[in-house]
Amino acid sequence: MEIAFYVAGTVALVATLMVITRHNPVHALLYLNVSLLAHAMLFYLLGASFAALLEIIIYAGAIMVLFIFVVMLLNLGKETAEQERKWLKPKVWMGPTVLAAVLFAEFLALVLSSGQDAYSPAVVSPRELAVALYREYLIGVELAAMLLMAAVVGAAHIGRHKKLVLHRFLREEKEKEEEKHEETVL
Amino acid sequence: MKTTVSTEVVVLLAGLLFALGIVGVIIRKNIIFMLLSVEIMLNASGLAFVAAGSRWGQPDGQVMFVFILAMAAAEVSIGLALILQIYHQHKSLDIDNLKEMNG
Amino acid sequence: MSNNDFSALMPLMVLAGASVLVMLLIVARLSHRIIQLVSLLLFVVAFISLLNIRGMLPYEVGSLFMIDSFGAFMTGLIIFSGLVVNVFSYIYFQEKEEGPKEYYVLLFLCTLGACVLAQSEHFVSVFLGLEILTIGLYALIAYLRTRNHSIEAGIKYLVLAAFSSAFLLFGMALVYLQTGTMSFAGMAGVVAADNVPPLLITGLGLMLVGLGFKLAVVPFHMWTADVYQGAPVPVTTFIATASKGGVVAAMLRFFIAIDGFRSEPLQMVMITIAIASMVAGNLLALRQKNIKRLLAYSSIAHLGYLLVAFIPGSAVVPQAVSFYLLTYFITTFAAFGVITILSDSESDAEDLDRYKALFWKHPALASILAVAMFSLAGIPLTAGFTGKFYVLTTGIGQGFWLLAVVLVLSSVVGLYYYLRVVTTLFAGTRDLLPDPPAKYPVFLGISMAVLSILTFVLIWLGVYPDSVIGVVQGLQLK
Amino acid sequence: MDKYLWLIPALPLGGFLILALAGKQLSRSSVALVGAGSICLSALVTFVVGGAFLAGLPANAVYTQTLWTWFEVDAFSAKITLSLDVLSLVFVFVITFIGALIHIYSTAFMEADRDYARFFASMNLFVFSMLVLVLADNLLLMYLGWEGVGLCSYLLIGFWYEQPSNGNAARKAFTVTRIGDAAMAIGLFMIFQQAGTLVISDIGTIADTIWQPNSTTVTVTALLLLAGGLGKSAQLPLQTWLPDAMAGPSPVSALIHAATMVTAGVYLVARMHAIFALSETARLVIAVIGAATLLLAGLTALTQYDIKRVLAYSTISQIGYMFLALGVGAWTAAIFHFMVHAFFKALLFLAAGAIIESLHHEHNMFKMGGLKDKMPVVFWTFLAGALSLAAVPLISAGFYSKDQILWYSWTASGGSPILWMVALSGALITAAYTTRMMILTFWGEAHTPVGHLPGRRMTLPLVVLAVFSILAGFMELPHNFGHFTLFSDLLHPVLPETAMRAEIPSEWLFQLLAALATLGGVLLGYHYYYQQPARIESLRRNAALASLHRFWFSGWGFDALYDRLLVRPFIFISKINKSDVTDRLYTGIAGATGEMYKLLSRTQSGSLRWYIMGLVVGAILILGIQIML
Amino acid sequence: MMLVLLITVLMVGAVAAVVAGEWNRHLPRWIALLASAAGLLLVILLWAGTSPHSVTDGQWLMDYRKEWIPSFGITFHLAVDGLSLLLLALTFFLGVLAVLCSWDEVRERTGFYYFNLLWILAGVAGVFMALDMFLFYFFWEVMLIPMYFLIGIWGSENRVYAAYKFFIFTQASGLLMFLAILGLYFIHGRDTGIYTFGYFELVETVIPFKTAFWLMSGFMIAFAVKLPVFPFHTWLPDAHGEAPTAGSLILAGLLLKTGAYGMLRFVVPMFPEVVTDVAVPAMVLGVAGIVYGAVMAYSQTDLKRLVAFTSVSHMGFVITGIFALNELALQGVVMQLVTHALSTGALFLMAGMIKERLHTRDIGQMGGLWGPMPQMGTIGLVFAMASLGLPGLGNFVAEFLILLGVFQAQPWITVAAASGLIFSAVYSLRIVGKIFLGPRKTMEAVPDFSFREMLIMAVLTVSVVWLGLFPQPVIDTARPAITELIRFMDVHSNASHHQSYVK
Repeated sequence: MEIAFYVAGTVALVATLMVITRHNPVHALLYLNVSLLAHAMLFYLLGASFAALLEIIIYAGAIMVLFIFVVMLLNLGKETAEQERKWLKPKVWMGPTVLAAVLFAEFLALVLSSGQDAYSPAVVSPRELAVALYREYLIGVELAAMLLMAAVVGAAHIGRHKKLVLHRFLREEKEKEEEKHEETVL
Repeated sequence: MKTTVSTEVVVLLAGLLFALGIVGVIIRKNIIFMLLSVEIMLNASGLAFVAAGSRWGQPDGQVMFVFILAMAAAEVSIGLALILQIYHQHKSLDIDNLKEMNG
Repeated sequence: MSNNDFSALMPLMVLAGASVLVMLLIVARLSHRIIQLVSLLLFVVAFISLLNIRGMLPYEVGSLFMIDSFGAFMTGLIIFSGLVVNVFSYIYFQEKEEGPKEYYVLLFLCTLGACVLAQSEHFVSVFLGLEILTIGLYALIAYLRTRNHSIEAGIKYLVLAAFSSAFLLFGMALVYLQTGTMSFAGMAGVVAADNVPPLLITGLGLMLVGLGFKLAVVPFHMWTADVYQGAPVPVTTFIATASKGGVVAAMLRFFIAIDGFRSEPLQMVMITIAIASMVAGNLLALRQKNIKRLLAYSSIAHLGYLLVAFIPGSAVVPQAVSFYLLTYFITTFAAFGVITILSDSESDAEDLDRYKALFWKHPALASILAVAMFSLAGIPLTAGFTGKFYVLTTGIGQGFWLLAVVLVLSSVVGLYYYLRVVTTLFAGTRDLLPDPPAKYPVFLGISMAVLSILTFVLIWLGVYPDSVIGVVQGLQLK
Repeated sequence: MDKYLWLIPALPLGGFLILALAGKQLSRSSVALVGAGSICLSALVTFVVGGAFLAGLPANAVYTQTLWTWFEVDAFSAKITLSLDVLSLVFVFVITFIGALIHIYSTAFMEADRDYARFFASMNLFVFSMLVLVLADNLLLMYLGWEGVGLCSYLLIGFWYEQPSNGNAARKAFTVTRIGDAAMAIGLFMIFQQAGTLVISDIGTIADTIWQPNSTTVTVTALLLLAGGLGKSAQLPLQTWLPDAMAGPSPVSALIHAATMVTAGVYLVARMHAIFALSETARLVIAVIGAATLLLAGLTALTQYDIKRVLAYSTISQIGYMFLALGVGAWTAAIFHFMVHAFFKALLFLAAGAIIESLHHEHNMFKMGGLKDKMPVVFWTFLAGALSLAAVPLISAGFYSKDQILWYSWTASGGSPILWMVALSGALITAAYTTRMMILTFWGEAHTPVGHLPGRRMTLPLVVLAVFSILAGFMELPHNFGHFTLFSDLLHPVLPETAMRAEIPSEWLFQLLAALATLGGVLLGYHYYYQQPARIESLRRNAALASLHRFWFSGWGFDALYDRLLVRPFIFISKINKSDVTDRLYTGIAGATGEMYKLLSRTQSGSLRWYIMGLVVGAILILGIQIML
Repeated sequence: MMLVLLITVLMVGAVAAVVAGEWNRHLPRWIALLASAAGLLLVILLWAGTSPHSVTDGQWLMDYRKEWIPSFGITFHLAVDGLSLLLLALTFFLGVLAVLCSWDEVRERTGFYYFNLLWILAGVAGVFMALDMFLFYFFWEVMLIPMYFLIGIWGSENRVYAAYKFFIFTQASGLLMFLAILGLYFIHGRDTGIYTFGYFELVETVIPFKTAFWLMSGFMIAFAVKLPVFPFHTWLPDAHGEAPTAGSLILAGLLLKTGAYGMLRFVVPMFPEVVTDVAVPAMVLGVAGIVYGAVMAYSQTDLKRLVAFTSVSHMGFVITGIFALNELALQGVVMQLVTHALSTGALFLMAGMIKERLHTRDIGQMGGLWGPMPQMGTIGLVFAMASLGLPGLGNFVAEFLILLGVFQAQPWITVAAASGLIFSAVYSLRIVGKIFLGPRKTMEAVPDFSFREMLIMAVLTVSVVWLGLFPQPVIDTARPAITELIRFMDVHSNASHHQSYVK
């Protein structure tokens, strides 16, 4: 079954590569979903079936939907794609890519020098996981709840729309713009 | 369904994904892409954890993955809220517009 | 979970419960004033509940938490930070924000996260603590969401923090892959062997990236100034103190557990980071005109100093670190407290030019700020000096002369900008800053009282630090 | 009577203190009374104490009186101790006696001056310092007096301070003499290091035991002391200050720059003869310097217009004689010449002062003339001084003292024909310029109308000094000429006999030659300035002679030389470095720090992308370090 | 207890002054006068109570010790020997004068002004008494901040720059000293197991030569900057030039002395071998300072800068004398410390008084002031003469002893140092010449000394003359400390010599 592993790995890599190179956010998101599915496959092959499940349901399902929702909400389509296209010149991505490559090379060097053996992944059943979660890591789960609460409160506050308090310099401009708008409407 | 996996390969795969994420964060102009790329990195870490858990046959790796998932969700929610605000104020999600503070 | 577990975790539970309680109060549409006072009370309760567990230290809760005297001390320090920040927050947010109430929920959660960090002895708790702290901070930094700077700081912090968290996680994963355990105690047994495998080293290195980001040490420091500037002043205070304190505590616990001091590459990395932080931090602040940014850069340098006490790995390290953090916290509170009080609804009091002649207008506030600056500069008679003294003795005691010399020389550079602030306070006769809002006499009174107490402690620690040193010397890591 | 010794310096000191603290409140007459009276009293005490001393000349020939211990550290001890022996008595006598006369003269001379009290305060302080100098029993106390007189000289040269040139002259005098003083101080250190004491009599006793004759140490020590003497006594190469010092009032020139202070060098060498006796080299240096100075200053005097400058150069020249005498070992001859010189030179200065004042502050001799009849008292007394200066044979004191020096310059053990030749030509030159001065001033046409004539308070001192200028010479008559040696006998307990060479030519011949030289000089002066003044003009048209004249007139170009060599470089260095070049180092460091700030703050660009890049680079560095280690 | 009182009286006075300044502008100066005068009285009592002749064994006259931070072996240890006593007397004496000379000069923010003034004095007094290295460093720094304020708030035009420069120079060097102190602390602790900052314990530490060299360098840099030794002097002209009169007085009179005191008290006894080894270079630096300071002084046109550079020159004598390491020179050094404080202090006071009258420090704009101000002229002359080392005034005794002592050690260096005698004449006379002599430049009415000014100057004049003629009491007071130092040096260098012989 190693072959499945390598295939899934390759798919994940290629899809990820596509994610970071797509100009259109929606395309990128779709590729990311592919990548996440490949991840789920990898998880499954590594014996973590529950994780694979979560990956699909929460990551690919919930979180990605959130992204798409925002993209749609803000109507980020062609404009963004255009902007990214203009931007993503070799001059721009060369440097960071080299940097990342160097980092990876170092990582490679370190990992290869450690001489790990191959192993057969042990299957960890959801049950085992649940036991661990609710016994050993119970406080962790509670803390995760606090974490989510922080996120909810925070997102609620930040995302809340209030009337925009503009700086006094900007206020005039805005008024002008509005006037203009009215003119065009009329 | 016995698979034999070389630890190195898994780690390197995760590392490669991680590196791709890094590249994505740096080269992208749109904040949404940056967030996406960060998600890739987190996912790569998750992969590493799951692999490590399976290497030792423990549930701990997956437990950590669950927490990572929670954290990613939390982060994305706040991040997207922020993005909405930014878009609201700047009418653009270009990260290069956000350079007001420097020096 | 036994009763003991409960009481040991009581401070954390109070903090967590407080956040929920405050949320309920918000739902009940209570006024900002009441919420503020209640949360103040809750902080006090948390602090008292911490005092309550003194007798049972050290105490291990599950595999996630180790509450020893060092952890308790750091927890106390963090809760105290939350308390002080809370005191300074009322006027500031009342002036600026229509919805100031959720702030308190987030403050409690952040404090909780930092406390978790201070007591954790497991990757999971470290990670969760860190993330609670960080997620809370995202929201807090961008709390004044209608301000461009606030939003900008928020997104910068968010992307960078998530980015660095990924590093931290990846590092943890590698460590876990190598050791097969995520608890520090378990790792201690595995790592004790003399040859440290490269994978572990790599993992530690990647973790350092994540932790270094949180500590804002060079070269992971670049966010600091922007975030300090963009965040509301009380939040900046919190970032400067509690969030760093928690990370330092966790890091120290981890390093002591795996005896990371003995690893030559790690030591080398830390020394490089320390030197770079001390030098770059002080240089960056040299001509900075924005006092919030200036303090940000100064914090980079101070974390560099802290590493000087951290690196030697001797038995006195926990004492030195906790003492230094104590002095640094108090100094930072004093400095940011003054800035908070002087901020108005339009903008924060961050432009240094506006501080001209403050001494002649508000001698008390200016004196406090001046004392704080002297303390940051490490001038005797202030806590900063004793703190630096402790750090230097720790470094030199183990023969780290290079670090000590760099510390001394870079703090000379530091002198220049601290003095610049002080000079500004005394320069000229113009007064550009508004009066502290007189609308809230009670809260202003409380703020001033707290500031005065802090200043007093600042000087007391500088003149007669022995009692506190005695306390600190009793601190132990299990 | 020795217990009253302290009164001699104390009286002038008292006068100084009264005048300095209360001078403004006192009336002019009381200022004069205090100022002159204190010195007169001091002179009186000198007569009494000195008389008693001479009458009952004790075996050890010294009166000492310890007032208090100045300071004692480790082995070093300096006491405020006065000691009187014959040598110091001679000096004390000259100082107080001539000082008293000059003070009396000054009460009239300075009458019109605004700062009457300041003048007398300074003069009294000077007399006090000078007395301390000569009465000091140890070298450190002597140094106190030594510097004290320097200070007073400074104050008095710059007395009329509003004129910038006066201030400059004063500064120059102080600075130049200070150069010598610094060397002398080093000499003191050497003496203390070797002898372990600075008490003069002790040094004298143990000198033989601690120093090898003619050893380098003793020569160096002697030369360092000598340097101090050269500065104070305006001898080559430190002579340049004295002519400028004439900026001070005439009584000052008379007292300080003729009679007393400038001879301090002579006193010092005579006082420390025990050291100088041990070093032939040092003595040779003294003699050569003396000879060179007397010749050089004499030739310069020949060219000056300003009457006081003529006298100043003549003073330098005459002190040159004294040094010559000291150098050849004729100790008493030097002191004798000092005393005689003090009388006639003080006289000449005071008379010149009287003339200058009468002629409305006209210093130029060429604008004087014809004063013989208009100011008879001044003329006659001036003539007496001039005779003595020119050393007119038989009738002038100067002849006796100078003749002795001429004689010893060949015959004393340190003497040589060359020195004698120089001294002899010096005598000729002296006579020539003295004649020139006399003729230009008193004969010929009057160029400037005479104002009021000097009063009795001014003429009386002139007369007294004139008498002494003529008669003092008879205290000591040449060996072949009565062999009356009252003065040297008196001094012999203190100063050693002059050692003579084995073969001594006939003394008569020398006296004859000396007399001829004097007369020749007088004739020269008479010829060129009285008989044929036109020939001077023709000489002056000769280009070579004219430039020689210019050269001599400028004091042999020493001022210009020092200006180029020392003063201007010093000023140049200090001016270019006004802002302190070492500060550049620190401003450089500060500047570099500032540059680094600029560089680093550029990394804080505000760009998130850039920050992330920083993070990645940090990760690369960490992993890199780990790979390397 | 008396020693603690000395410091507390100043500190209490300082706080009282700042409080009183809130409601009355003139009260602070009276409080300051009272506090400093009380301190002076205490010192005089102390001096009278312990006549130096009564101390035959041991140099210490008084001792106060209390635990301070026992966890680090830090004690609050004050003690006084003859040397400290002299410098303490000087501190309070100049303190009183400093208050008096600020009497009318400072009109704004008087409370805070006198607070700073007294606080500096407290720091200086502490430095002269502290016998715990930590405490010493503590006091060393305590005196900086108020001085910084004094210059930075009440100084003249370029005050901020000067204040920075002063602070950063002294603080930077002070920190290096602190490192050295810590090094010493650990070496001693490791050798003996007793971790302490106590002077008497640390002085006995045996340090390997190379380490000792570095540690000594740490100490020396701090003291050399404070003294100041060429080429660390460049802060001084700025600080002296810009400071208010009292600030210059205290800087020149006291703060510079702390450097010399530190060398005498700490550097020499703690590192005897190294000191012997570096004596010649140090003396050469001293001579360089003598000459360089003098040349610089000559070129200055700003009166206060000029006087400041004369300080550099005079302090060159001090370091030369210290490293001569014999009793003569050391006594001379002590004497120089005292007399320089008086003479240079007086010159600074005079500069301040002239500035009050003419509103300039440029000597190019002065001249001919003797006419309208004969009293100031006379006094000015006296102190110019003191500065050039005229016998009969205190400075002469000092310089003579130093040179005499140095000659025993290094004749050639003395020869070079003696050139200072000439240069000092050059610049001192320039001061007199430019200010008092020559034609008058300004026609402003310049009143002569007021009674208060006359009082200050008269006291200084009498002191400097007294020291010139009767210096023995000072010498006797300092003697036990100096002889002890010499004895200590001898013992240690013999020991080390012996050691190397054995090797």
